Amino acid sequence: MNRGTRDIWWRMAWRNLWRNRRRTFLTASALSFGFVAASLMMGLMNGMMEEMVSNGTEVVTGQIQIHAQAYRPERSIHDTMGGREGLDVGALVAVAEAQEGVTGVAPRLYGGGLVSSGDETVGAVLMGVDPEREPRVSRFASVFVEGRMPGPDEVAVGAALADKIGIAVGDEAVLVAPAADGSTANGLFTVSGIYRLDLGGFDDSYALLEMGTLQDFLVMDRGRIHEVAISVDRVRAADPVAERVAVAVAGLSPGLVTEPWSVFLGQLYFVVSLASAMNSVVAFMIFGMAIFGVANTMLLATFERRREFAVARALGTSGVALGRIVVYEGLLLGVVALAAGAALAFPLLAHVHANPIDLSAFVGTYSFMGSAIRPQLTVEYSFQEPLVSAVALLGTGVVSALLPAWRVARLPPADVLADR
Amino acid sequence: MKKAAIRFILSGTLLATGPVLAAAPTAAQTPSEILEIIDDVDRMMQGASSAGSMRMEIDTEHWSRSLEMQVWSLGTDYSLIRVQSPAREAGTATLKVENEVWNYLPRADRTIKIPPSMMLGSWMGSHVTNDDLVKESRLVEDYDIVISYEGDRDGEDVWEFTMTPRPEAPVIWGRIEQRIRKRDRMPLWARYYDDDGTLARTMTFSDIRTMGGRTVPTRIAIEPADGEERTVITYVEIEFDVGLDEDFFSLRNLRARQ
Amino acid sequence: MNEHAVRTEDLWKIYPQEPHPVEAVRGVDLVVAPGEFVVMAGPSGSGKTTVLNLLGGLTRPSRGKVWIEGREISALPDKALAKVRLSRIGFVFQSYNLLPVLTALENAEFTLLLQGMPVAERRRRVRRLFREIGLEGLEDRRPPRLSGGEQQRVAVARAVLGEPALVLADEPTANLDSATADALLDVMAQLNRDNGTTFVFSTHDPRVMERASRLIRLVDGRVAEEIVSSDAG
Amino acid sequence: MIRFPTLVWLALRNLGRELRRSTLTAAAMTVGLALLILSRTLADGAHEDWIDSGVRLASGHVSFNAPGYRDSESLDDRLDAGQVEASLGAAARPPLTGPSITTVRVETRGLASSADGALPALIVGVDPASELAFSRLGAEPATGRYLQEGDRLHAFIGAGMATRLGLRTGSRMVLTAQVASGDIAGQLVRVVGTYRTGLDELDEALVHVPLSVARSWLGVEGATSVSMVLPHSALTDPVLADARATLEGSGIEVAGWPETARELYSAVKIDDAGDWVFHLILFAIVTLAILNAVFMSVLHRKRELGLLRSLGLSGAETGLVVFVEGVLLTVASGLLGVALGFALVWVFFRNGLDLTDIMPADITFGGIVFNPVMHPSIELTHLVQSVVLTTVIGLSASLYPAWHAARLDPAESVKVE
Repeated sequence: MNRGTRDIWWRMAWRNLWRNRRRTFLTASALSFGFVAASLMMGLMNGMMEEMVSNGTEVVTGQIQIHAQAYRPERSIHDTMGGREGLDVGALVAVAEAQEGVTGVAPRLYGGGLVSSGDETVGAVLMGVDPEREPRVSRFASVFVEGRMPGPDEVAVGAALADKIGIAVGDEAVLVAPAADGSTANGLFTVSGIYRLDLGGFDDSYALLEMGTLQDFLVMDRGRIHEVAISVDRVRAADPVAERVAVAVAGLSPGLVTEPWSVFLGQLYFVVSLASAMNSVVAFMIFGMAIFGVANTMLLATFERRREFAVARALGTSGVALGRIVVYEGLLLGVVALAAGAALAFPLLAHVHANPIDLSAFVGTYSFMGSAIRPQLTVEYSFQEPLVSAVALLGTGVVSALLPAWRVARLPPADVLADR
Repeated sequence: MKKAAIRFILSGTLLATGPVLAAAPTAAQTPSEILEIIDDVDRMMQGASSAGSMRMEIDTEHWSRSLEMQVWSLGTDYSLIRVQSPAREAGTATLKVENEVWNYLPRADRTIKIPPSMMLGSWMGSHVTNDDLVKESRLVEDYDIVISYEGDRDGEDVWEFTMTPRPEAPVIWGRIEQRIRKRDRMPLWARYYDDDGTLARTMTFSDIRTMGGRTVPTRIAIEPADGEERTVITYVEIEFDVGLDEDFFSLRNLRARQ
Repeated sequence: MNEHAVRTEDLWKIYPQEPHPVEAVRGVDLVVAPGEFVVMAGPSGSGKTTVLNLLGGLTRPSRGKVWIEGREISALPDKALAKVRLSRIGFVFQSYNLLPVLTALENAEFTLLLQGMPVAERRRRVRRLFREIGLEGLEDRRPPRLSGGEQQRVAVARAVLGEPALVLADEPTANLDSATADALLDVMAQLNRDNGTTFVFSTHDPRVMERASRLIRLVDGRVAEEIVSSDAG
Repeated sequence: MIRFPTLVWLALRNLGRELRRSTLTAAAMTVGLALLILSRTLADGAHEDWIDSGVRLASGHVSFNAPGYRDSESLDDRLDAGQVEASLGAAARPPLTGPSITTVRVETRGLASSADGALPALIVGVDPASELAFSRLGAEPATGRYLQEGDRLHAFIGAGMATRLGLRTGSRMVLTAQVASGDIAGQLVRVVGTYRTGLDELDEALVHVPLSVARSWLGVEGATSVSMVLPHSALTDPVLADARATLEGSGIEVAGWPETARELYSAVKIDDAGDWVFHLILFAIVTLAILNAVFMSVLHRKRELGLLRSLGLSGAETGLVVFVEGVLLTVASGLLGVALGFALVWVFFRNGLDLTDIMPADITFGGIVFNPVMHPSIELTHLVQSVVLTTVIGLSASLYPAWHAARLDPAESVKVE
């Protein structure tokens, strides 16, 4: 068939669509609504997931982490990056920061010890941070209820820990820890601030020190760190950035492992994947329902026009060609509905994005898999879900047209013309 | 894992008593012969005070170091240990009073009480935990002891005791074996087995000499069965019956006495 | 090369229907030579439309055979049959049956389009024919905005533009007033003369019968009478 | 005014004549309602599952504690023997009787140690029989068996702890904790069996020992908590209210699971909200489908409806015929939908919706183990809501077409086509 013939089928389908405007409007609006609903549902779901992933990765861990191969799972103080000699932290940070998509790089050092004040002593994780860089990866710096990040010879502690040992900003805290050389490190540190992440363990058993201070305390060289946490511009797309970082830092020291959050927060990743699967199910159900309505309309529309189809058959049009008109019609209906749906959905999504729906009234605060979640529904922009909805919508149009098309293709022309 | 060992170190009684048998008179199923040996030891121990100095050498996978310490003890309940060198840790001190352990931290000039959650942490980086310091597991109470061998070993007339925990004794070992030299009742080694009968730790006593007027093993090596690590404690000098009383083992002395 | 435009042999069409099957066509033998202008006449229910449908391959005979230009179409598969209709047969229906979503021009060129003719050639032919049959200027109108006569002329244009060997017209004048009907018949007669297109009509319109080169009268599905017009050739 | 039965008869005839369309429309509604029922029951089932498994490993649906215990989690804030009796009494009161499970626990934090090492532990002294039914931790031991009546120095521990401490069935372990007197005391126990929940924080920490052992070791006569698991979470509020009234002035604090398991409560609430949105959308789609179908049939039958008018029916009556059609369709497909929904529910109820193949094992979800086999739970109120909503939707979706039919111009309609 040449272009002209193809044209005429589309033209006929398109014109047929507008012969019964009310019907087309009704049907298209059902489909549009389905699209809006599916987009909104998925957007909300994505918003929730985004929130979860953000909370899961932006509070402390970052979206990418680099460790020495041997560091995990034991997290021994001795398994620093680059082994006992350590590495050039400045160079490592610079290389990581230079990668596309990286928004922050924070080196970290960990040690286990005691924090004590007065008669009270608790076990704690001593975390060495770069106060300049840390805020670009984690939230510690922004959640101080009092004071600030630690400077040299200072320590910042979580609110629950501060409560437990009765310590306030300006007080002195005793820190004791087994140092890297086997000695028992001990010292007095001024409390520079108290933070509250609202995240279980970090508020009751973490103490933050300036990197150099902790390295000295634990008798470790300046080149020795346990972890580099990296934040990226697009949280959900950390994997390719992680790959770039891995390649870039590989030359600096052997045995470095670079992992995105989908690896080191495997369960979170699973839940997010599960939610994506649920999105597809939702779309499937919504459009599955819509198929009934559209198929119904299409059946009726083709029944009304069966005489025309019979004439076309009589003139020598093949059944397949006629069926195709109906399928085109379904597709065009889908396109119209999609245009209307998109015109409705995108402003709506943008509105909810800008004005999240606050649920705190009836759920209170919410913490999920160790990450605090703001009790609000928001939507995240994403290409994938509207695309899935759009494809589902067009698919609905086509699938709905299949039965009517099949019937049209099998129309007995003489009987129809004879009204038999 | 290192419970029994520590009693020798902290109480100083190993110097007087030799074996692990700080006894209580309640033994039930242990043969009277052994109980007599234990009673002997017990009598020697009553009110025994000591003062001395020791060296602790620790070898681990990641580092090795050596500490010089002064030790005071009174019976099994009280002990005070102060680090003299290396300089970085000089003044660090540990006070044990019955079930509690305190540390003095010279840099911070503070004393802290070890919280329950940290009791299983290492003491001074050695293969000894804080919990070991307080664990007054009385072997006779917790274990049934039998003489599993008596006679000549490597030219010495020895007893070999096998201790199996009583059914309800709150101890982790499945079995402890100990060899004791008959002539002076000096321990030669103690071996600790887990529940499956696998050797978990060995304590070796050696360099048995007369020091401070008594015959004592002056070198104790503690070696976990897995790996190359070890802690070796060597007595440099020790005096007995130095006239300490309970007041000496105070928090004030922990931080002040140099 | 073919003596006959259309030939049938013992053509039967029986519609299965309770309680008694309807025998719409009962043993029709028919031969139409190329260029003939044949009219089938008969009362309602005499089987005229069914015979036309059988000739056009729109329905299959219950018994008997149909040849178009010597080719037996009653045995062809659907697809081939559609092709035959497209290239060799033109239809004109009683109720015009234009496709309402297409313009007059689009309706007329529909078969050419299906045949795959380039657009310029299609347009040229349609416009020429429209000029000839008085539809000039109505090309872009859709059927609802055309009069009955105009619609039927578009239908005739559609039927003949593909240059079929055979045009089947089922009561083409039934819905037209006399003047319009005459004009339409003139158009068809002219096409018959100029192009040698074979026409088979069904009708009970005397004006159509008058123009027949041969008149076949059907009664109860059988050929009752055949009259060959003296002035036709 | 023609008689109503005639209208119904007409409507029925119309539906029957347009069997295919009627079937399609009914199918849309039927499937919609069935999906709705299935989806709601699965969601309810999942929530009930979360709640059930969540509270069983925690403080039950309803728990009785001494004031301050829930914050301090200290042995100092415990129920004395009399208060335990009083709590048990309150738990056994009608309407609290029935298949609820009540368990008495003495709970403390301490250390679990073996020759291989030590781990912080949550040590719970339990009555084996009631605890087995309560927490179900011992229902399918990973190794060995659960605690039994008459067990003394036994412990049932997590597989994670067993691995970390090198323990097997029969292995000895020592539990160390601060006892009521303030001293630190050790307790020997032997491992009788292990469980695996998939929650690392539990599997490495939670230890069950016989209540008698915990009491004598910790020097406690009463308990730290008396907890109840109810047949259904919906009973929490009435039971809570009754228990509070009964125990007024006894110094016993009664709390429900929304307070004792806040995260779980939030998780259920938020998921519920999500479900509501989803169901509303599903309803809306069903509405549009029905509206569309009924309206189409009106448009299609303009001529016949016009004929009815010319035969003497009033506009209102014509509209009524259409409306009755909608009602009949709704009722029929509603019944079918409920039937199909229940059939689906029944299938899943028997077999469960097994997601094992598409999800990894041991997935934990907000502090509870995610059961890969989903079972529906039938909540009458939700079910009634679904049915009523669908009916309302069916009826209201028929209104516009009916109104449209009532306003048809008879002459105009007959002329069409």
